[in-house]
Amino acid sequence: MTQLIDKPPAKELPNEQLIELLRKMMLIRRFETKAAEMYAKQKIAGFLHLYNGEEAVAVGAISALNDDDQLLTHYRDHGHALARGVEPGRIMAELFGKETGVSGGRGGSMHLFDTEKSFMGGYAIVCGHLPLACGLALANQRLKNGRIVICFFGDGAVNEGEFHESLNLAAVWKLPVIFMCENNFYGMGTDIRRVSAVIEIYKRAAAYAMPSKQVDGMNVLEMYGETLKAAERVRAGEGPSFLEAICFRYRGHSMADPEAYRDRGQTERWRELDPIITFRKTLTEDGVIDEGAFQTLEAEVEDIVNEAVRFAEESPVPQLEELYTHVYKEDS
Amino acid sequence: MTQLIDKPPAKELPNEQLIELLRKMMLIRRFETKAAEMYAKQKIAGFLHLYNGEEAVAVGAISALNDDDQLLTHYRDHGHALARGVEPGRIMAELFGKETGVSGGRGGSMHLFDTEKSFMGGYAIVCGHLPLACGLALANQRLKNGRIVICFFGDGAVNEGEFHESLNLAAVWKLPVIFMCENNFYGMGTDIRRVSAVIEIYKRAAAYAMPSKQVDGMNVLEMYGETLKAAERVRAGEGPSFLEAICFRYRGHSMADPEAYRDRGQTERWRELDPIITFRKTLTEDGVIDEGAFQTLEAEVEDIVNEAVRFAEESPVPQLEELYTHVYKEDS
Amino acid sequence: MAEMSFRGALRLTLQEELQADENVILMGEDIGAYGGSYSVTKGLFDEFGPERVMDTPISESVVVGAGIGAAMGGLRPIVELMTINFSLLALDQIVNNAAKLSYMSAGQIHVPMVIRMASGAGSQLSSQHSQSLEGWYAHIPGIKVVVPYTPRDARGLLKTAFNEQNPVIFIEHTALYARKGEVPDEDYAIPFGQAEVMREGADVTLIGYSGSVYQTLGAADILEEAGREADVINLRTLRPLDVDTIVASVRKTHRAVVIEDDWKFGGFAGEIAAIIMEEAFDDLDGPVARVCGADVPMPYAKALEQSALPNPQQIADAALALF
Amino acid sequence: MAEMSFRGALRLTLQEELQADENVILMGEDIGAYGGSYSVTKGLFDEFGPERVMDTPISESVVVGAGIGAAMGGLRPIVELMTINFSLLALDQIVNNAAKLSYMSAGQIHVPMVIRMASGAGSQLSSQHSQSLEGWYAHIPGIKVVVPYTPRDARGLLKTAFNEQNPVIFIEHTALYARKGEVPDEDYAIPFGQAEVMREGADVTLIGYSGSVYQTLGAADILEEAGREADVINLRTLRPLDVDTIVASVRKTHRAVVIEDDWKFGGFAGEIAAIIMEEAFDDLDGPVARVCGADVPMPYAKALEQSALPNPQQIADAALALF
Ligand SMILES: Cc1ncc(C[n+]2csc(CCOP(=O)(O)OP(=O)(O)O)c2C)c(N)n1
Ligand SMILES: Cc1ncc(C[n+]2csc(CCOP(=O)(O)OP(=O)(O)O)c2C)c(N)n1
Ligand SMILES: [Mg+2]
Ligand SMILES: [Mg+2]
Repeated sequence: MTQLIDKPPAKELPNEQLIELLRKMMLIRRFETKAAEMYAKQKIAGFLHLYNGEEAVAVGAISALNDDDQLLTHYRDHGHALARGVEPGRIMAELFGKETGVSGGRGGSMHLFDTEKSFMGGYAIVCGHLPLACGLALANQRLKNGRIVICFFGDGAVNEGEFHESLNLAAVWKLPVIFMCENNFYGMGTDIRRVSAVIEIYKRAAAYAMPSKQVDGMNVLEMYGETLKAAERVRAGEGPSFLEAICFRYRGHSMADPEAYRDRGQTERWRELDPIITFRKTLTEDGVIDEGAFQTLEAEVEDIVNEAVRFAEESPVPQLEELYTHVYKEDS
Repeated sequence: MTQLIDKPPAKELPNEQLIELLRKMMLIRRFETKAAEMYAKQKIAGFLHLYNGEEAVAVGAISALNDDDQLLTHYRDHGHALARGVEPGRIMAELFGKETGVSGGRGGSMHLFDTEKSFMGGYAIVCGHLPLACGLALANQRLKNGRIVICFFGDGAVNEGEFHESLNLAAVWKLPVIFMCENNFYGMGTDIRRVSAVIEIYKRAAAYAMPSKQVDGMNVLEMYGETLKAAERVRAGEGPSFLEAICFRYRGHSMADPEAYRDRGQTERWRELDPIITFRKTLTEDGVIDEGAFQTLEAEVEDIVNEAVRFAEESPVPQLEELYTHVYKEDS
Repeated sequence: MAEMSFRGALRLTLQEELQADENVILMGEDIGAYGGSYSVTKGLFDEFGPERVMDTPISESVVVGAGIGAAMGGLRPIVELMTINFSLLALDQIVNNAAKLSYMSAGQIHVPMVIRMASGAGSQLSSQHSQSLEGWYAHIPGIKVVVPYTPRDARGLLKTAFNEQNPVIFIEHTALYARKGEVPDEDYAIPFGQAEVMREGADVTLIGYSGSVYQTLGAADILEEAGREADVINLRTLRPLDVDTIVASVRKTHRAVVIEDDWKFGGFAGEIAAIIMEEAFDDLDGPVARVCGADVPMPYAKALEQSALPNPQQIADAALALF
Repeated sequence: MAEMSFRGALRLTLQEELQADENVILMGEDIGAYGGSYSVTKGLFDEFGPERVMDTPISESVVVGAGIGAAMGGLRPIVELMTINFSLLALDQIVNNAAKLSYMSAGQIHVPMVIRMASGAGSQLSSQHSQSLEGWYAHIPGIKVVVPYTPRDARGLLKTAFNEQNPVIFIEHTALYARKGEVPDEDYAIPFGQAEVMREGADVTLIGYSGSVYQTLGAADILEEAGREADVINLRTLRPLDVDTIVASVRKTHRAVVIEDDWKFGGFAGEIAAIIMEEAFDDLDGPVARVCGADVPMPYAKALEQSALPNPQQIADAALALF
């Protein structure tokens, strides 16, 4: 049955949970940086989209939800998977294309899946997963299982037709889903101002009479708190909610992107708001952690990530005989 | 070159133009009723969607535009074609599937085309023509030819993804296009309240920062006046405009629809607002027409429609040898 | 055996499944209050209410996508897409999500859903409403494609679709809805991948599916008059395809004609022809012939439309040309 | 003759056309400031500005639809759809508007536009980003489908596309972009419907297009070592298809193998095989063989992906099996 742990409001989070938020962000940052290294070493291929700079969005939002609330996201999905507690080793193994990867090496970076963790996948067709989020929410609504759905997507996805269709359907059917837009101001190399008639994305939810709000995506506590509030409304049956998290990706769109379309200075300015540095500062000022505790965390995530790489390295590749397995589910 | 006849505001319309508005509405009504008869006699086949009750929308809006402003509409397209001055005989011939039809008998009721009249077509994929309207408007903008585009569609079309994509693109590129939504409260048998999160459709344009307004679609002068204002803004380069015309179709969605989903009383109440009856009343009260003049108009449209049927009847069907003609334009 | 229309056979089966399992839901445009644009779901809205028979906005993509999500979440959605023409708007959901989720999640996710859609031409609906694109669906690994011809097929195959763990595209030719036929009284299901030989003959194999089986049977009559006996195969499903039945027949007759409403060039008939060649080359007395729709957007005018569709005489002529 | 990459040949041609006619516009996602996701349009934004090289929102359907409308209105739009995978979102516009407008308006409207898209697999992009659906486009009457292999093809066929009065789908295999080849210095255009025989041989006909010509040529090398000489045909366009060149070769060699990256079942290779059978049945010594992509959503893992794609050895083996 549903596990409905009460989540405390942001202000009442106990110290260990505050530290856990920091630790998760640090894990994501370290993981992503390591993934970039592994890409350079050609251990990882295909497209690789890193989450550096956006850690607070996934960690704050996902920590505010129950473990069995379903989560869907786009191709930039490592951060969400790690925030949900998917095993780092199995994520890295997926990037390496190994049989032990979360998707058996079939999906790769853009298609992490771990249904045991209610991590319902990373999707590579921009906006193509929003309709699925509606359907999962419909199932939860019917099955009355108390679960809600959170769906992450970017500012670029907002201009797809499916965004509109999904928000309308969710609103009409009062589906229990949170739409979480990660507004990092760019869809690949395109500045949002050049392609969106209304750049304050949360305002677009008004076209569906959906409650919506802009949130500071560089602030993990704000992400946590606002997601918690949205989740309460959604879980209470009041229908879908929309959140726009303002954030920034430090790296190029994918590893192939030389970022010719924007100047370094912009990224530097955002780095001053770095979610990990600022949250560490807050926790230090509030006496929750000290330098030693931080070093311990750093060592810990370093170990986890190194162990993930070792696991990935040592894992076997999929067997060629398995090429046709999973095209269909055989009748049971 | 572009013909830029100055259109007077609604209040200053000379009598002959007022009478012309009435005459066009009467022509559409008579034409549609005759088409229904011809359908019953199996002279017309396929789907037939009638415009009865909505005459003021097409006539008011289209009369406010220049003859070379391009017009696109959906499958319920006879009214728009007649309002634009497409020959009734060639429309009827199209419904009869004759070679002399506006689309050579290839298109049928849902696909009237008359490019000489800048009537750029009726389209049968709900919302599929909105993107084309954007493209035509883009061409006009680039060619600086002073032409604008008007695009008609229904309340049901608003929930398609292409609605969203088109409005956003038009707004971002400031395209010279008027989006004219005919809100007759039903998409086939589905009440707008059951499928649209926000039923005041004009409000949805706010998601694209697009000027928009609700208009009385039963009032031909209001349709004329508001379209004229929108056209002025659009022609001046201020970008797209949105109008929501409140109206009602008296008949079923198509000839196949028994209208089991709504009660007759609703239609009867709308009939009291009938655009032809009320406008005739206004013109009579204002001394613009008298009973005799009205009778003359009636006789006139009766003749036109009968002549249209005769023309259609007597026209030849397309030659079977022509089956492959027009699949491609041969290189010139 | 009861006589029943194709439409009635579908409706009865939907009704039974709605009764049997409360997780079965129907979703689609105008399937509820309106009764379905081809009346297949008529009465079900009244019987099961708006929570089970869900009218949707005109938003094909999210309707299919929500069906996929609902299936992932434990429901058994049956999505009606009104017609195959509109399914193009949902094709990304079908191709990139429904068909691939099992594979790309390495079997963690399954999508047990049925997507129903009307297909075919013949009633002067013109080019945007007259397509027969079932061959496209047959091309996609990860889904199954069902093309019933008789009311018995309709019921038996829909039953099987309900028991599938994979996404099923269920195609209903509009010309069949009103046609009647015998349907067994007892519970039965027709497995996917089993074609039906509708008529036996030693001289030539005629292969059709969905609506085109009708014209094919007509051709067999003409051939009989001409002294030639035809095996007429109703494929019933395109993916999986019953290659064994096709090949066994061709080994017997040495001649084959494939019939399809869809455009010939690049259509599914070419696949069948190619398979026959691969599997039974030495048994063939001549090339496998194809009688398909003309390669044109469908015209409205009646005579033009008719001339663009396969007819019995054409099929018979193609068969006779093989002798 | 200049040596030039496939990408460079495309870029040069786009640049020339932009220079030659101010009504030529480029539209697409990230083709401007970003330089194009495969760098084909790099530099054009700087040279021609945002009004000629238009970055669009991520809205495939309206981008293609606006291209159609712009063509109707007198511009010459070249729309880039980034990849064929995303083109599914615009398929309704292509199938129901671009391809049909001329016919359903009885020739009043034409849609002179080019839709460019990258296609193909091989760089571990997994299932949603690795499709080769050009066969689907080839199935649609009203459009033309271009599948260049060499840089020379790319430039010559794109030139022709610019002179077309009909919508053209222009497919660029991602594995080709960086490949170099000779491109004539003088102005030239390659007409649609003219395949190129890349290599001549009397023993077997190998038919490929787009990226797969590379593997096909590799197979011809293997065959040569085995003492068999192959005709290698690069189709260049799928619609129109150069049936004459294919058939002439098969009449000479009596054996044929069709190679395609796309899924085999229901794919375009079946059409080619069926046409060969129809046109040259008596010349065939055995069935036309097909070597195609495996019928699976494309896996990410390198070895799995490679095993799902046609390779030279497989093609050579299929050819040798015909002797
Ligand atoms: C339908 C579709 N169109 C285009 C692409 C190519 N593409 C991949 S990511 C991307 C940008 C998306 O930007 P955004 O939604 O803002 O997410 P971000 O990458 O910034 O996190 C594009 C255009 C795609 N994958 N799918
Ligand atoms: C993409 C698509 N989906 C569904 C249909 C079937 N259909 C035709 S008209 C219609 C209702 C449209 O309603 P609305 O836009 O309100 O226009 P109205 O008929 O009321 O004028 C539907 C669902 C279609 N033609 N195209
Ligand atoms: Mg972004
Ligand atoms: Mg309506």
